[in-house]
Amino acid sequence: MNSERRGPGFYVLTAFFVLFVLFLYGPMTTIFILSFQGPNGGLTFPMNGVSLRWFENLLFEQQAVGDFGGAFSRSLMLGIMTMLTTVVVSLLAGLAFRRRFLGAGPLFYLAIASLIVPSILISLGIGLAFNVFGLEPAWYSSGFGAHLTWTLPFGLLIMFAVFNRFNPAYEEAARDLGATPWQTFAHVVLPIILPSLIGVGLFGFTLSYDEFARTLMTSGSFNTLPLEIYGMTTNVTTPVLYALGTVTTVFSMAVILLALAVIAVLRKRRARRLAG
Amino acid sequence: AQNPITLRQFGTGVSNLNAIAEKCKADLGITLQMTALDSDAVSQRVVTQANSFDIADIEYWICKKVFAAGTLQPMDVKKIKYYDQIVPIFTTGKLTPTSTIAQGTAPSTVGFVEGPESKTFAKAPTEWMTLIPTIYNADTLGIRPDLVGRPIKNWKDILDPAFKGKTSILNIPSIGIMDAAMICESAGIIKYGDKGNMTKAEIDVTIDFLIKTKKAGQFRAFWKTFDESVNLMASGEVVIQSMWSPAVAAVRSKGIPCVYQPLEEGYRAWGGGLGIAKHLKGAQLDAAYEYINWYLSGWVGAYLNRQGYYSAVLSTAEKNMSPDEWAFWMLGQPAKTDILSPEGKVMYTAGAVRDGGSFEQRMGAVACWNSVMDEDRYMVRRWNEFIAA
Amino acid sequence: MTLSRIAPYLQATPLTAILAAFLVLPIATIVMVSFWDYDSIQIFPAFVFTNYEESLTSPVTWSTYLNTLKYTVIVWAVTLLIGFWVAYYLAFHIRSATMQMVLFLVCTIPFLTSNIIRMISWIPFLGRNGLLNQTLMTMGLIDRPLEFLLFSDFAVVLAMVHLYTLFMVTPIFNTLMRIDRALIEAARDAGANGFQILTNVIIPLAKPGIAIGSIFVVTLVMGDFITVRFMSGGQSASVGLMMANQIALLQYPAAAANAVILLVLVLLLVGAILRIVNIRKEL
Amino acid sequence: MTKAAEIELIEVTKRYGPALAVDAVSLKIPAGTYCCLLGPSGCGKTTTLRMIAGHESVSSGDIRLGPAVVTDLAPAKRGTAMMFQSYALFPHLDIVDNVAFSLKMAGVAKPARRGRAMEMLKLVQMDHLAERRPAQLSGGQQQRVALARALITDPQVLLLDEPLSALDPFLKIKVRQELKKLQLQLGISFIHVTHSQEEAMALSDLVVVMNGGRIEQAAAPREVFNRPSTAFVARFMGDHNVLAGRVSRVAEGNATFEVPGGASFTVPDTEGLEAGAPVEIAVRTDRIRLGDGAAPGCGLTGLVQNIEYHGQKVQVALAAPGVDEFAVQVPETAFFAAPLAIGDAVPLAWTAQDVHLLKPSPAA
Amino acid sequence: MTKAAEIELIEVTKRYGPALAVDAVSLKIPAGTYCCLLGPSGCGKTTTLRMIAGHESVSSGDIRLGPAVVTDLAPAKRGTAMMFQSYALFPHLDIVDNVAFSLKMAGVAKPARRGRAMEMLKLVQMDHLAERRPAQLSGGQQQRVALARALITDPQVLLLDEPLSALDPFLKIKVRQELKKLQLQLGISFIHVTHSQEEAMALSDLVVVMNGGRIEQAAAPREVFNRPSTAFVARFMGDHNVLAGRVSRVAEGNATFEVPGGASFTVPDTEGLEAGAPVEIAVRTDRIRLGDGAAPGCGLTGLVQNIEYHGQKVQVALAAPGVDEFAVQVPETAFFAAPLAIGDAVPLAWTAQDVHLLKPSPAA
Ligand SMILES: Nc1ncnc2c1ncn2[C@@H]1O[C@H](COP(=O)(O)OP(=O)(O)OP(=O)(O)O)[C@@H](O)[C@H]1O
Ligand SMILES: Nc1ncnc2c1ncn2[C@@H]1O[C@H](COP(=O)(O)OP(=O)(O)OP(=O)(O)O)[C@@H](O)[C@H]1O
Ligand SMILES: [Mg+2]
Ligand SMILES: [Mg+2]
Repeated sequence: MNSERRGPGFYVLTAFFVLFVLFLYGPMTTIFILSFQGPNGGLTFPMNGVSLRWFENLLFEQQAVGDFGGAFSRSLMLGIMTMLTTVVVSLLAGLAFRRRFLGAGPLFYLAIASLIVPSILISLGIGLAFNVFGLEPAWYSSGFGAHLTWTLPFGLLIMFAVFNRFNPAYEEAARDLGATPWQTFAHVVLPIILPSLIGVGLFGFTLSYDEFARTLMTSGSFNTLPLEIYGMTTNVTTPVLYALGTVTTVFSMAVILLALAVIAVLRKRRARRLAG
Repeated sequence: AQNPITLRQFGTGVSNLNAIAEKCKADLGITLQMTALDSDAVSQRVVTQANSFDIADIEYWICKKVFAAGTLQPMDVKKIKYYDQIVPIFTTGKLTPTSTIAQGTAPSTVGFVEGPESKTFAKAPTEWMTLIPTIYNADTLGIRPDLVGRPIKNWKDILDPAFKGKTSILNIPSIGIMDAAMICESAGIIKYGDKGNMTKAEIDVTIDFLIKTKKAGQFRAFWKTFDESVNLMASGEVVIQSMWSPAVAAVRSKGIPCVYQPLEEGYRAWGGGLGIAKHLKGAQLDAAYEYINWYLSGWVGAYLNRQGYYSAVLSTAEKNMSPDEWAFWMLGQPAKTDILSPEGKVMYTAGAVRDGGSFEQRMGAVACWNSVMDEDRYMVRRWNEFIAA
Repeated sequence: MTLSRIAPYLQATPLTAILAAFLVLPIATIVMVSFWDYDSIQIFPAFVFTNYEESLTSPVTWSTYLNTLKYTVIVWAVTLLIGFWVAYYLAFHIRSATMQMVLFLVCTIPFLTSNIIRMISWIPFLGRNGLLNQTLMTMGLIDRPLEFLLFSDFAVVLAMVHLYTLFMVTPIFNTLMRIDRALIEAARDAGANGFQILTNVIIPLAKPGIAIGSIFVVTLVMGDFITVRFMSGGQSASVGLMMANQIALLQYPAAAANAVILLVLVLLLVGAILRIVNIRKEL
Repeated sequence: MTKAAEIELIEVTKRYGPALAVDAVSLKIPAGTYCCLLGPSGCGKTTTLRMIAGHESVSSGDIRLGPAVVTDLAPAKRGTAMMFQSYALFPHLDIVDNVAFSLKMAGVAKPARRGRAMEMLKLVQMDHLAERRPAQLSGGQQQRVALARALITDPQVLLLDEPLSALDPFLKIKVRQELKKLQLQLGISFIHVTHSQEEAMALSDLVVVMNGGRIEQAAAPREVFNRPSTAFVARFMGDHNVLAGRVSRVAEGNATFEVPGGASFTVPDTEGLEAGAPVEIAVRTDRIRLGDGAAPGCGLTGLVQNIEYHGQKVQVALAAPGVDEFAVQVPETAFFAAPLAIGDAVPLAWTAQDVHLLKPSPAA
Repeated sequence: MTKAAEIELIEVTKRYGPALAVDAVSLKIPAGTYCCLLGPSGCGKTTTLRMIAGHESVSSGDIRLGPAVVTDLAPAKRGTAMMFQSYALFPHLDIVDNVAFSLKMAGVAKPARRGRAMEMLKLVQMDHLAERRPAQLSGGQQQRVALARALITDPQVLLLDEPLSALDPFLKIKVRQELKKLQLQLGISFIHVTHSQEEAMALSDLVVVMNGGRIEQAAAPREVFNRPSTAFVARFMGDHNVLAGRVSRVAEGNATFEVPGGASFTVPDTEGLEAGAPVEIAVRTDRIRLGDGAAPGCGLTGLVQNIEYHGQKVQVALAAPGVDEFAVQVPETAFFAAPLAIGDAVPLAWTAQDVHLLKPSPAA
């Protein structure tokens, strides 16, 4: 690779990439722009004035139908539950897979299966199973389980990648220095893989927060946010829907930017401490 | 403030309105937790998750399917204060003593069961009611008068080649098939014995005709939810389609001309009602009755009427509406003052007349109700074939 | 010693339990229910094959599966094409790791918006009077709106490509990043031109990533129902949609039978892809 | 620090499934010895070291440290400390905390343990970088921190697995001097795994040459270099030519053997030799003269295959019938006074005293 | 194969942003030369090699191969072939296809290219493993395949980046002999990057010692070893002691200088020296005698710091005031006849002829 000169391929691909990004962002910008519709605007172009009416409507007024706030807090709770469980369970499973154990192969393929079985099928299956066993589905039981079947395989795969690259010499060194297995885990393994665990957590949260198909038949009495949005699409004909889209996107982006900012600040602080 | 009980109600977004819950809380102290779902999810909830709700707000045609699942309990009419004043469509089935009962799953045919534990629908009114009617309406075709460019009189006008690629019907099999039947009959394709309960052969003819029409490119899309129909119409994707009356209002509220066009063959009607979950008892059950009686006592009725729907007990609703409102909405007279929506927005300016005339003209011209047929399973299969074609 | 021997079992227990409860059991239930009988109101435990019979003998099923496969193939091909080049661009043309991260994040941000909202936002863009048609007409490129843009197979594929390309980009990017840059120099040294390097070195080495991405896209498209419904305007069917309809009509046994057939099909497809790569080694 | 203790392996064996990684190894390392385990890749050096450290279980046999049998003790209970091949410094801790790690595990309070750690860092002259993270150190610096971390546990034996392999050749030489100095200063035993014979010779009091899971020779470096016990050791240590053949005649005080190509050579020793038996001898490359005048059986004529300049010496590789490889080291000045070229035929001679009789390898 | 061609670098410079990786390097390598680029990590060896290969653009300057300026040609058009550090064999292709790769790129039909590849594999004695994948080969085998792959393009110059670094020491020595043999057989130039001075001396006709992006010395190995041009080269090549100080007196034919601690030494050369100027000399470690009787300015007394056994020699490291490091090589027998111990004070002596005057480093 000639390091300074760029071939024509670079410019062609840059153009391609820019088009791809435009393609990705096109609909998002539609949502974004339309969420600033005037008070009489609809879900489609052309714009009928410009206002913050729909954000006001979303955030400070009761909707005619539905319970956006409740759905949001449920999704948040569910996302956090899923995130924590995913981190803990995939960490444990990742640890288990570092050693040989009976049934490791089948369990691995089961996890892969969990990833590739179509979501609607899981949703149907869990709904049916709860029905057959006479259990009451709810977002925090069946819905939670359905989300885990989606986030755990991802978590497990990430843990595989992490432990494949984890040098066991660190653990041996700790043991050599008198650490008990628990101390080894707490003082050595955990801190070293912590960034990856945070990654697993964020990933799990995002997957759960936006999960629709798997929640459809498993959420019980109350809606999660995606279901609520789905419900809203069936009866809301105002741009408040787009305002919701804009707000949720900005919210998730804020979470990620915050995480990045925290990491950057921590890094800088350490650099400063070293310099000082 | 009197009753600290919470009731969980779910239903479609059409009637599961937060305003009702707020007013209920204010008037009765009962907390209503409302969950809005699409109609598919509603029927599933009722059947499969008996304990996930206390009050189900469902449609009559679904009731035919779901009541047998045994997750709802019949209501004792003696405890319903306004029972006698409920519009007779829901009890005897006849709007006036002389009118005929329309085809399809008319509310009266699934409105009663034979006893408190029974799941068999009674032929005539008994003391045990399955659903307390909430809202109902008669549907027809909505049109964009600015774009159709000709008078629309019959259901078959939707087949006009001039509208190729600019029409739509409803994609909920039990409802869509009725639209289709109205169209077929109007176009002279077939004369049904009973539209509401077709034979296999009739289903075949209807679906085959739909498939042919679809392949010819007559339809732009099929809609399933309220907003889809609004957006299709508002964005000009379609100019004529089967529609619900508030959807027409929603299009109009965006400043786009849209007319709910009465047709010679009459309307396809639908109705919804509140059912009480099987598991309710004691204080909760009492609260449910209290809520239902309040529901019929007028405030809600007026609220619903103001949206263009009809409420079950007209007399109480009338007391909660201004004479002008009543005349406009129920009697089909021109508005003397501006007509406001429940939120207080101007919906019609003075002088406007609502589509379809008075309550009697409208509900008296019902040709059929949304229905669940005996050959339902076969019909759904053929309907899927139509969609997949 | 003994503790360390049972430790992996203890550690694997939560995962096993969750998967057993929420994956194995539900699928077993589906299989069981697929043999049950139903009428328009209820389902009853039984052991009948009618659900399968009806499914497999119905031309609807076949045309639906065919339609779904059609979407799968087209979406797979398009996402692969786009995904590969995007990943290639990020991996080989962007030199600083920070820039790579930034551009990758740029690609992921739209995924933070709810899928459904993202999908319906295409409608004002593609519609008859939508942004695109209006722009094209103002520019004088067309004089009548293009109808095929919305409520068509085109719209379905477009939306799916929009939703799923990232699932292709990520694993391919991952494998491309792990290709030893010296291999490319070695190929150049051996006289390979850019195209030859691509076909002889990069693509063969990117196979695992391509396979993993393909698995994601294939399973996502096969199970999709919401995109098809929204974007085809209800005019097209997919297996998922057929199941969703059956579920909506409380025809659980029929839906379950379809689910079993779909599951078998997906497993066959994935199995075929897995013959090409060993995922576990690729992590 | 007078804790130095003798270490002893008694028939120590390690099996991985059916494979024998270490095969009944017995070895005694006196207190305060610098011992190098030397051998080619895969010969079992690391496995042996890890069994001593307690990171690998022993399949059979016993390990004694001082008076105690430590075979089944946990690593930290043995009185050994290990320095890992790539140092295995904890990347998330700074240097002091890395060194203080074992004290933290033992529950020593923060100021005390950091104080002790700073002392250790001073010992290895790394106290000025105490706040850094491992990733911010060069290879040689990391190595010293790893040493400090191992030594803070006050071990009787320090175990080192290829401690110099990550360093560049220049640094390697400097750091190995530091290691040796430290070992002398502490007076404890170091067991150091390497596959460089040069490193082993330069450092150790006791060289243990391993091959195929067994010990070929365990002796002082000078002994190993001058009297390699087997052909393997001779070849591995380098600077030796090995000639192999069958005994043709055993006389008093000496024997004669023939290599496959026909030439015959004399052995000034008869121990264990009888006619027809296989035999191997070694002759050091620097003990061979160029030129005629070889005593019978103490010379051959070879064709020059390769010439390598080694600075003070020039190494000439030759081949002769039945002798594939035969190298001669010629002092630089002598070589360049009368240079050879590849393909030249050169007569070579050595004296009978320079012939060293080899024993058969235990691994074979 | 008579394609051998001279290669020339003319003021070749490589900048990475503000950093200078290679700084105006000029070098002429005659046709058919085995050239080693030698130097510590980061000195610019790899960068230089990659610029010759065409994998790195030249910031300024020119590269000539034979009569042609190749500065801007594509790698495959230059007549060079490269062997990569970790071999860079294509993991998805078997050995024959790896070797046949360049022919495939050139559009040679399958049977023909596989035939040629098998010939090349025979040359490196790898034809029996032709069907294997790279992952199934040992390091040494991979190395030979990489060689075959590079040679199949029939290059005028073969470029090798640390070709031996992945091999264990035993194999390293064998493989380097093979490399040298192959170079002689093919008659083309090899340019070989290494940071082992032993490897460079053993292999090359021309050693290029680099430091900080510049060439410190480019000469035959013997010249570099015996007459290192700078202190850096002397230290890097090893076996040299460097003494640095300031000239105190310049007389006819010789000069005297003092080290910071006070001792003064004689230089039998006055070129470029004047009183007060800094000066550095080198004395080979094997030219130093133990014992008294030093001529004035040709000896010192040091304290033994470290003793390393090197087989035929024993290396004694000493320190004296103003002289941190001073090593003496004593022949094994002589040393053990009168062994020294650490801490002994030892008088040392050398002759004035053994003193070599060093030049200041160009990199400084
Ligand atoms: N965990 C293991 N499972 C199976 N075999 C192993 C394992 N560890 C080592 N071996 C085998 O045991 C033998 C000795 O390995 P060991 O690591 O001790 O060699 P070594 O002398 O340290 O080699 P190197 O110089 O390459 O580090 C080898 O043949 C190796 O393949
Ligand atoms: N791509 C690059 N960008 C910036 N600096 C670089 C790059 N490649 C090399 N350098 C710098 O150029 C200098 C020379 O590097 P080079 O790789 O040529 O050294 P080297 O002599 O081969 O070292 P080594 O023995 O470690 O391989 C180093 O300081 C290095 O940090
Ligand atoms: Mg080892
Ligand atoms: Mg390099």
